[in-house]
Amino acid sequence: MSEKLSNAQIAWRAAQDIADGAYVNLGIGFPEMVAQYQPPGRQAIFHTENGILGFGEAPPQGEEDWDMINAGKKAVTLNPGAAFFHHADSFAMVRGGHLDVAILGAYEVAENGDLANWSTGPKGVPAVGGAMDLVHGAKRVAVITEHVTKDGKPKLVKRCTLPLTGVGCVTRLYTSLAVIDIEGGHFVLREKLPSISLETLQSLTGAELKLDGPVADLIVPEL
Amino acid sequence: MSEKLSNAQIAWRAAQDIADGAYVNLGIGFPEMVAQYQPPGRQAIFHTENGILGFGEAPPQGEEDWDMINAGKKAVTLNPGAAFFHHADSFAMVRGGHLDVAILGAYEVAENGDLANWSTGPKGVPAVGGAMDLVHGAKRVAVITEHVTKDGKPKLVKRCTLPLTGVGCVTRLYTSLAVIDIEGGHFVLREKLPSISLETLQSLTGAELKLDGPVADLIVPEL
Amino acid sequence: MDKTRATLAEAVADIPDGASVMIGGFGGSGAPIELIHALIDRFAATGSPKNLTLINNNAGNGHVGLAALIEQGMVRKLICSFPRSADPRVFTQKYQAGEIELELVPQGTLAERIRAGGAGIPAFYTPTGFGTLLAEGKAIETFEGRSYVRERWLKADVALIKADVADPYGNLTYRMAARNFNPLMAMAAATTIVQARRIVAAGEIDPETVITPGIFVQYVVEVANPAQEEVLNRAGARYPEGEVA
Amino acid sequence: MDKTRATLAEAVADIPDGASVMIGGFGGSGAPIELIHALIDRFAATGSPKNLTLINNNAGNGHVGLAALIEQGMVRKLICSFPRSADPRVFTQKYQAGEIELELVPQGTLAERIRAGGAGIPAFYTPTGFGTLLAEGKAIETFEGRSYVRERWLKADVALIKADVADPYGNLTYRMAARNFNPLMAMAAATTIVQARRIVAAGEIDPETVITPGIFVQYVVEVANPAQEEVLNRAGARYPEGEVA
Repeated sequence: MSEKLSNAQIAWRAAQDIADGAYVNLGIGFPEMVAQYQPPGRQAIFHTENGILGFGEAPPQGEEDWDMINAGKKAVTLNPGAAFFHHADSFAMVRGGHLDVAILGAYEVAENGDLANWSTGPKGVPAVGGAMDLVHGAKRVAVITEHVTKDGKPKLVKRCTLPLTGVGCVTRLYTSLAVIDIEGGHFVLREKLPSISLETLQSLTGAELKLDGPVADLIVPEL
Repeated sequence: MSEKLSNAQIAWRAAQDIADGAYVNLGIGFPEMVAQYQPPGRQAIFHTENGILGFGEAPPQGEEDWDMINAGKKAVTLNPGAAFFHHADSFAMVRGGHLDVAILGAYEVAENGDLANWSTGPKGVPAVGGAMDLVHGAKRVAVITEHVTKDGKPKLVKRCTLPLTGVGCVTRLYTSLAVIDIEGGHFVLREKLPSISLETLQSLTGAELKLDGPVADLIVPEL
Repeated sequence: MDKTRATLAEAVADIPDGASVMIGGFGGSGAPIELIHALIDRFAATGSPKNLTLINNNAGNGHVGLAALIEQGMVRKLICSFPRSADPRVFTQKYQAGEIELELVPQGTLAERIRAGGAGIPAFYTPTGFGTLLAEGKAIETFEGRSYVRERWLKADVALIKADVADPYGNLTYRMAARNFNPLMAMAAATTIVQARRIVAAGEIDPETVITPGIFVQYVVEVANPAQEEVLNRAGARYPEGEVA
Repeated sequence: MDKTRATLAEAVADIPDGASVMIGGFGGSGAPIELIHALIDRFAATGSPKNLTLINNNAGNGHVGLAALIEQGMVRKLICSFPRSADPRVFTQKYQAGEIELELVPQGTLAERIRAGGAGIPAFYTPTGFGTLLAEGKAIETFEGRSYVRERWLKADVALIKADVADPYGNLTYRMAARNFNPLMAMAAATTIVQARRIVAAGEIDPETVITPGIFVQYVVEVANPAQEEVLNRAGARYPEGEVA
């Protein structure tokens, strides 16, 4: 597997599925990149767990206000039409189904939609944050991820082996090789890199890739 | 029974037990009178279910603002330090035990602290409002009431016969004849009009009046 | 992103027969009279929407607003805490004639059920109503020796909301105690329709003072000089105007 | 009625050993650093309070504020959602040494449990955590075919709150996203102690913009130029100053 998408390219692809005016929560870290690739003419409204709707880019260095941060504790700015609220209202938005999409990272995703992204096991200090709330709240829960681990093992699996974040919650995956929906307890392949064969992609995936229509080419700009 | 307190005098007596700075909810109607008789030097903060803390007297006629009303839908004014909030926050204050005292009217109060004050039976249109919340929320639930009904029947009874507002919730009664605590499932007489004998008072009361110390004279100014 | 709509008629055009409709307000304070009257106009013209389930604290007063909606025969069921008012005749007559169903809910429980609906909490426990007729048939649980009633969330297809200031994103402020149930209902409905006294540009509402963030709002219509129920009733108004039911 | 106190020391003087203490903030934003440091000063002088159970979203950062409280050995147990930060070493070492207990709670569940504590709701159901390790041992219930976890309210003896503006009645506003857990914790504690950047006369806070009504507040102390955790940490600060643990 020589060719794969960069993180920026995965983020770009995920951004293309976000409608104008959508309310979006991006997980800490890699998912935050999605905000940079909104298609021209579309503007999503970003939600952060700690009580801002409508935050914008990071301020220039030295101009941070540490009372205006996102869930990753990075300084942000406000877009016009922003609002502040407390944590219970913030998670009312999440749990109450008001977010259009949450885009999260993953350690493992299973074909039944189970997600593991908060704990790599009993070692170390466990930390969960808002991930368990987000996976059961947003209307659509998408994952962006490398297709395989650094060791080349599948991250898309039949059943998760790591502690779960949520049960049956993920509906779409944007990986470094493909776009895959989860439907009826199965991975359904929607798009793949033109340079990778279906067989190779299957061999890098821990559960069967179903087809229920044409598989589009996953074409992403240089970034 | 010739002598008894007027409603204003009952309200006055109840007002004497409200500490400076107490947070108070007064039921619709008769209990609202209590606000007029705060002792000099004391200022309670009045809560209304529809989302005001710190409201004051009625405005002059013609100067009402119908967006600034109390739970009885009467126009009010604001005192300095007032706040507006929505209904869920308002009843968080009630249910969460943040009010120091609620003073309510009653059809019947039983010696076990049960209160009936919302329904006179299956006839008519039932209406409950915030009474059922108030009786389980305030730190102290007091009742102000005539000692007997218009027909001369006891309102203080062994067990309520009307539909309950709350179970075991009332701790003090201010009646037209006496001040009575509810302790350990019994009426305990604290004060009575000097002109009424204990025997007469007992005959007007539907359950035993216990004594666990001296009974003070219930002395109230002309109002 | 622009949630503003030019007319009240446009804003209420899609509410179907049989819908559950939360209506903000406590008595006349915060009641979206013009949105309600637009719904009555639509019913007069098209026969829809009908068989509505309304959720409000009260049951209307006089012959305008909520009372007029009931008087027109558009309402199948009312969920409220206090179906009394200065002039409750419209509801009382329908109720006593068996033409409208009533679900009576303690006021704080009503507020909390709506908030739960908006917050994704399907059920919660409250001390309110324990041991009373209004807890009959409900699950009871004991925590730390005290008994509580289990209550379910309340959601609706539509909420009709009266705000003070709005922006095109649907951010809202309210006027004094007209706030009451409005922010909760905005959270709990699939489609939240707002009448605002003033619509300003995005960014003109201080983000610190937004009471309802726009995520809870779908449509906003400006009604610059909203009628107040108390004032209409003191003038003996009826809606539709001049009609005697 | 005047809830203001002249000094931080006076405001935190009555917190007993073994108390449960909610501390506002999300990371450094909204963290009441000066109140925390006053508590550390008291401990240094008197040996109390100790064996505290802290409730916060995080577990501290660097060697100031919450982290310093832990570093001084005053904390028996921490209830939080995310015990990681730029520099979480203080907590991590205590945790790995078995010197501090951790109750990990999903962030939205933590917020809702605290709100429930303040609102008199002893338990509620949430979809969050169903089927995960964090729901183990908890009651599960199905509503409309979906599974939910029952969660209990969370209350505390004391809340330490950082506000922006306060008045003598305890009405509070916050600064931007520093609001976070602060208004919820103010509701859920028996004694709520506030540090405010500015205390104004009663009536000077617009009643429309009050976020925490004074009914939830017991003491208010003015801290005109509060330290920000991120700034202290970038400067390598420790509390008590100069101390190397």
